[in-house]
Amino acid sequence: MTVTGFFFFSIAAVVLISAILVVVLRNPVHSALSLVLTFFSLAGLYILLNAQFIAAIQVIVYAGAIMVLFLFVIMLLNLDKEKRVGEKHPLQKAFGIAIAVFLLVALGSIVAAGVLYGNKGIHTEARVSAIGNTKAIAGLLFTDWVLPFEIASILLLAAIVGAIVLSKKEL
Amino acid sequence: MDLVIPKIDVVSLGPELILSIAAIFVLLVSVFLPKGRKDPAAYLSLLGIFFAFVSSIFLWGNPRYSFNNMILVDNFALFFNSIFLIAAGLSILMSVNYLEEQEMSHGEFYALILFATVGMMFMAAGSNLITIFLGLETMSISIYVLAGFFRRSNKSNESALKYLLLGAFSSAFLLYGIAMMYGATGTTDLKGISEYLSKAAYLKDPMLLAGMGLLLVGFGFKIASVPFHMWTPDVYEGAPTSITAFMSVGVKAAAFAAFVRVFLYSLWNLQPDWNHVLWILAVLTMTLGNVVAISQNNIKRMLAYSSIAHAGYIMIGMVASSELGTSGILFYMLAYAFMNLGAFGVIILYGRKGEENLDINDYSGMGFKYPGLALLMTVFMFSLAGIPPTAGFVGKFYIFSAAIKSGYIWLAIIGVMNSLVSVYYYLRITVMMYMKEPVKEFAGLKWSPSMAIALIIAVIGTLLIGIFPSPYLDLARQSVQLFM
Amino acid sequence: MLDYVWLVPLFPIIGAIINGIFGTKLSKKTVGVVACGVIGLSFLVSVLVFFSLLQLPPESRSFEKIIYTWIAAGDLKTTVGFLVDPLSMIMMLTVSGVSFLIHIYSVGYMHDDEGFKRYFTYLNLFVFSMLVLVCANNFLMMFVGWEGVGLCSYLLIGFWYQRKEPADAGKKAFVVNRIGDYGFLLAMMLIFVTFGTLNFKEVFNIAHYNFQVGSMVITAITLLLFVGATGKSAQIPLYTWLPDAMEGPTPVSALIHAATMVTAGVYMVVRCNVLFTLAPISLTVVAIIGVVTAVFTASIALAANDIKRVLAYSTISQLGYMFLACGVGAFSAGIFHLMTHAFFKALLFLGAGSVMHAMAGELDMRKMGALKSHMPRTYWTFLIATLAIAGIFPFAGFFSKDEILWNAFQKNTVLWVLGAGAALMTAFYMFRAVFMTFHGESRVDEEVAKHLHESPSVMTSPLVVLAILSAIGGFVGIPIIKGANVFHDFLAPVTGEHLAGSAKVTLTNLAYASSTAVSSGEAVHHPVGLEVLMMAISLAIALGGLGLAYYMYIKNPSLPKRLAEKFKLLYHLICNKYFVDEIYDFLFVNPIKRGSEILWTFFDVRVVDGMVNGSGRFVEFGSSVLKRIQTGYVQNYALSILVGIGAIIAYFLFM
Amino acid sequence: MIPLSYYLILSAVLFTVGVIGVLVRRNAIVIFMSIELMLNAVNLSFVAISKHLDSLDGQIFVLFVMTVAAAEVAVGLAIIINLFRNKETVNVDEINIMKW
Repeated sequence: MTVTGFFFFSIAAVVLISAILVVVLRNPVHSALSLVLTFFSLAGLYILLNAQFIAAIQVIVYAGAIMVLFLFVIMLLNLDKEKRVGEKHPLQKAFGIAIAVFLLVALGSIVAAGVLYGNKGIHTEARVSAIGNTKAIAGLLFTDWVLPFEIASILLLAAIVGAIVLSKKEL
Repeated sequence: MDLVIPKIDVVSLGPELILSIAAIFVLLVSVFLPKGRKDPAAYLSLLGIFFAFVSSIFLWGNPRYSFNNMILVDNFALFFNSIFLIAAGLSILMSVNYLEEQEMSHGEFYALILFATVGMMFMAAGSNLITIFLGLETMSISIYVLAGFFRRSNKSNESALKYLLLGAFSSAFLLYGIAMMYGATGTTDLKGISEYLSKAAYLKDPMLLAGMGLLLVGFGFKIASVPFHMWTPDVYEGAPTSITAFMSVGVKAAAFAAFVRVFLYSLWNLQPDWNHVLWILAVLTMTLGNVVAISQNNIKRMLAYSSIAHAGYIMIGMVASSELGTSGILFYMLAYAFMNLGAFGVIILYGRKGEENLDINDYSGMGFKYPGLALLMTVFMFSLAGIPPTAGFVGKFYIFSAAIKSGYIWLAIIGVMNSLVSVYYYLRITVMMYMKEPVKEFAGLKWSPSMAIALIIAVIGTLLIGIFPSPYLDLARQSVQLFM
Repeated sequence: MLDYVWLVPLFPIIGAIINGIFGTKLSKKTVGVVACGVIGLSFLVSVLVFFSLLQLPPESRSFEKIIYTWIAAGDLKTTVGFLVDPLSMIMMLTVSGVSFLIHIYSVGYMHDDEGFKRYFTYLNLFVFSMLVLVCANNFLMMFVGWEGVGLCSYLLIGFWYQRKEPADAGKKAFVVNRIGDYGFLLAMMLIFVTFGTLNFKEVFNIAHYNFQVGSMVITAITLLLFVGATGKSAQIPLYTWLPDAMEGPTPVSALIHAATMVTAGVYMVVRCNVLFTLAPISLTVVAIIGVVTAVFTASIALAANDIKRVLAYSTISQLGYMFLACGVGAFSAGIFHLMTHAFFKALLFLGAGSVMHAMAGELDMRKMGALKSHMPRTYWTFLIATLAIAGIFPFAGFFSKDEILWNAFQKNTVLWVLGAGAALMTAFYMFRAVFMTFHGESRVDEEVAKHLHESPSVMTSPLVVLAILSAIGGFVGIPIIKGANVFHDFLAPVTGEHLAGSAKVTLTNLAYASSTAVSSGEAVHHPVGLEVLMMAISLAIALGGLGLAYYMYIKNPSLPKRLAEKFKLLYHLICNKYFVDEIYDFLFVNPIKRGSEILWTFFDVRVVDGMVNGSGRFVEFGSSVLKRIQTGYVQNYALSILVGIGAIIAYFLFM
Repeated sequence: MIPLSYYLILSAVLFTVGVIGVLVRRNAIVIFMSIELMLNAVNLSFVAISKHLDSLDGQIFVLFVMTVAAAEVAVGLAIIINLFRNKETVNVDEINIMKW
């Protein structure tokens, strides 16, 4: 096993285990913390994939901002553990997991081939590393993708307004 | 590295820019307005909508790609723009008094409607899956907030939460679909995908097909197609009524715009594959919507199921996969905008804070007490049911003819059967209004100028499109010439 | 004047708008004047249009007035336009004329009803829709009228919505008519696909030149159209709504459920005669359904005691006759009967309404009797109508019914036998109604008897006019004598039948001529003597029915007594009286009564009603089950989405 | 060099874990976190595909997805807080006044 192989499998294991813990743990705070771990380890995978910029904002935005928000809300609401009693729809769980597993098998078999028929782009690894990952992304973002970038700004504005409208005590 | 800034064609973004600026203005201005009297914000929004409409008209007939093929401003997008603007404008007009009545008059409400409209416009004009996705999210996030805008109402909260959770859930699938599409074709550009597919030797790539399936799910959720429709009744029932109106028309139209553009243009080469699925979904959607609507007692919920059924009819136009069918979708959406907004307008006007009058039985005897309002409601119900000479009839006729023309006779037969079933519950309202004694006292209507204008526009639209449909059909046909 | 044909439907809608919007501010008198006035104007315009049409030579009596293009979808173009030809002309005159009379009558009849204004709004709206239906120049416009009349009928049946029965009856009419409409819509779609147009003239031209007799698609189209016709015209199996529809005000029954709307199906079949003649199978179906309905419902009418129900079943039966005429290719005879039927059936209903008016709403004939002296005008007009419907020479019904039977006879003897049987029953039950209502001993409640009175003249004068029409209306279609069958000749360009006595073949006639070359060839050359004989037979049948009714309902009450006395003197066998009675009951009354009761209770109530209500209940049940899926739990909804995704992915991967 | 399929399978598994979380957990916030898990799974696919197609577009999408996720979280948590203020619960089983 190569060094990258070792890193991949160990990080993948952490990703999976922490992701499963998010779903399994009954205390929401624990779930949130596991989710933070998942995000961190995903950032590791991004580095393995030569996506340093993405890895960085994964840590900053996801693990940093978004998860803090989650934790903050959980603390604010002072939530207890989920109660185990009073299963209202027992079939839901069994049936849901069955279909999810079916979906996993289906999607897994699709991607397992690992062949992409799509057209290759121009940003080969050599070229990107020559420019630098962040600079290359920035270049694209402010030329070809400038419009989506602007739409994202409207989206954020709407979200800010919305969040304030909903959570402010008195408007 | 050289930065080559692509051609920035600000003019092509005219409507979106105007609306965004108007939204920001509304936010700023409403800060300075006295509490509870925020209607100037509404009129400012209407002004923005008006100018956006004008700029849409100026862009008509001159299709252009801009921003490195991120958007395509063609007649198709502009036709949908006008539907969104009608929906937004009428919803705002209906909201002014409604919000004051509910003590919820805030400028942000109107700003969010405008933001949502901007998102819809990007969905209709987007020629890249990412643009469409971002437009969809802009729209959805604004709508999540608007659905929960009545913060103290449990129903409104619940509606927002359900919409948010399911919307985010389905967005994840849509996104997964985009990822697979990207993997399978190497691009997210609609034109690029289409070019790839027309050259590709191997169209049975499972990743491509799965990606397409997941895109179908994402759009199917927004148009409320069975089995992705479950959110619709609950969210429609709980949301503020004017937002329900806006959602049922705007969101549906935007989702259809993107759906049509992606599937009928970009994925045209896979048409034989998706067509069968869509056929089945259309039948399920129509039938379930109509059948369940029969046993509803809450009028908003009934109209929610009816909107599911209408999504089914419109999907027939997609299955037909022809110019006639596609222009039928556009025309139907336009007709649906007027009649459905009108119906919700009547519902708003007939309610009161603390006495919403949403039960169908509350409508009994309305024909005697408020003949004018009852007449309006009758027109809208007839149109929704597809009874001539209203807009709904022409729309249905057009779509069913398109299906037959393309050889989907059975689909048309099922559609006709469904529309016959639907008459039952639409007419139930009319029967209540004219053939039942009133069951309870009602304090009286509070007509306001803005509501009156909204209802008059809606009823004129419904009748005009029904009686003189030709100009609108022409517009719809001109809008789809890019396709096929 | 032909250019102004659009005025004909315009006036009634103006009336409806005035009364609908300003009705609450107007006095009853003004409402009545407006409502009657607009229909009168409409009738006047129809008459003027009629005379302008007559000025044209017979071959070119077909005029299209296009107002504007309504729906243009690809190569489909549908106009809002009117077609004036002999067929639509006759319908226009009949509809506006009879409507006018019934409007006048209604002013008297509905005078004390608080829904007076609402009533006239609906009624004007109905006339508008009906005129659109008959004047339309394409299927879509016709469908607009078709839906419109259905809607008004529904509104008017449920007019007295405070009571439960009318509301239920309205609902039933609505549901049943939907089934028929479904057929019409499908036919329309098929026509559009096949011909690429919905314009009558274009469709018929293409059909005539490009399609063979017996073509599958034409057969399908015509059968679907006929499904539509059975719904609207209350034929088996969709007839059950009509008897229930009698819950509406009586003038409505007269106008909508006897004279005009229910004949829309017949009109539609005749309008599409070019298509029907290309489809012999459909024609056979039409004929069989028509004659079976005629016999079946006539037998039900034998035992009914509610005077409006007798008339309702009789209407269905007469409509069956009209379809029989269409089915044997005698389209003009069908329309002829439609017209005369409009006169005498409207008259019968209005007469019944007049009786009800006098009897404080009583409908049961067993509680009537001997009303003749109390209401002479009603009696005499009712009698004339009865003579007409029974087919007694020289009243209108004789000519039209005879023409149908004669045509049926030429086509198939079995059809004739059944038709004649129905004629016998018709004569019987109609005279039974007359005798039970106006003759014999009075069985009227004492309380009611005090107030017996003739109706006011605003009600009786329409009766008189209709009576005159019922008496002499038949003379426009005198058979045998060359050139005297004016009606037939007038319609010939549309129906494609031979002008009486001439070998002139019109364009649309070709297909018909080729399909029925043998029979129509015979028709021309049949000896006149046979036709006269047949006329005599049908007259005899009618008189037979009359006599039987007379025997049973006038003579019978005294007959047993006298017989008994005779038998006592000769054989002292009192019991023989019972014996006679029993045989009489056993052989005659009971089988008919039982039979028709069984038919009514079993077939009508269980099977047909059961099907209609059952399907409604099935949908409602399904609805209440399906809505339970919507549990309110957001995770169930997510699961539903996931199920959909799983199915779609599976489909794409494994198909 | 790790094959593409490893990443994609990992992504599919992660996505499924998220789906299961949405279906079985009852705390609205945890459901929401599961949805974030799904989005992250998609991001992983994007980045992996992007690398194998020699195109940076995939990474840019990830950027947008993160923006959207952040916006959704902000609004979503606001809605949940609001709901909690009214009903004192974030358990989705208790949030079903509207049904049928």
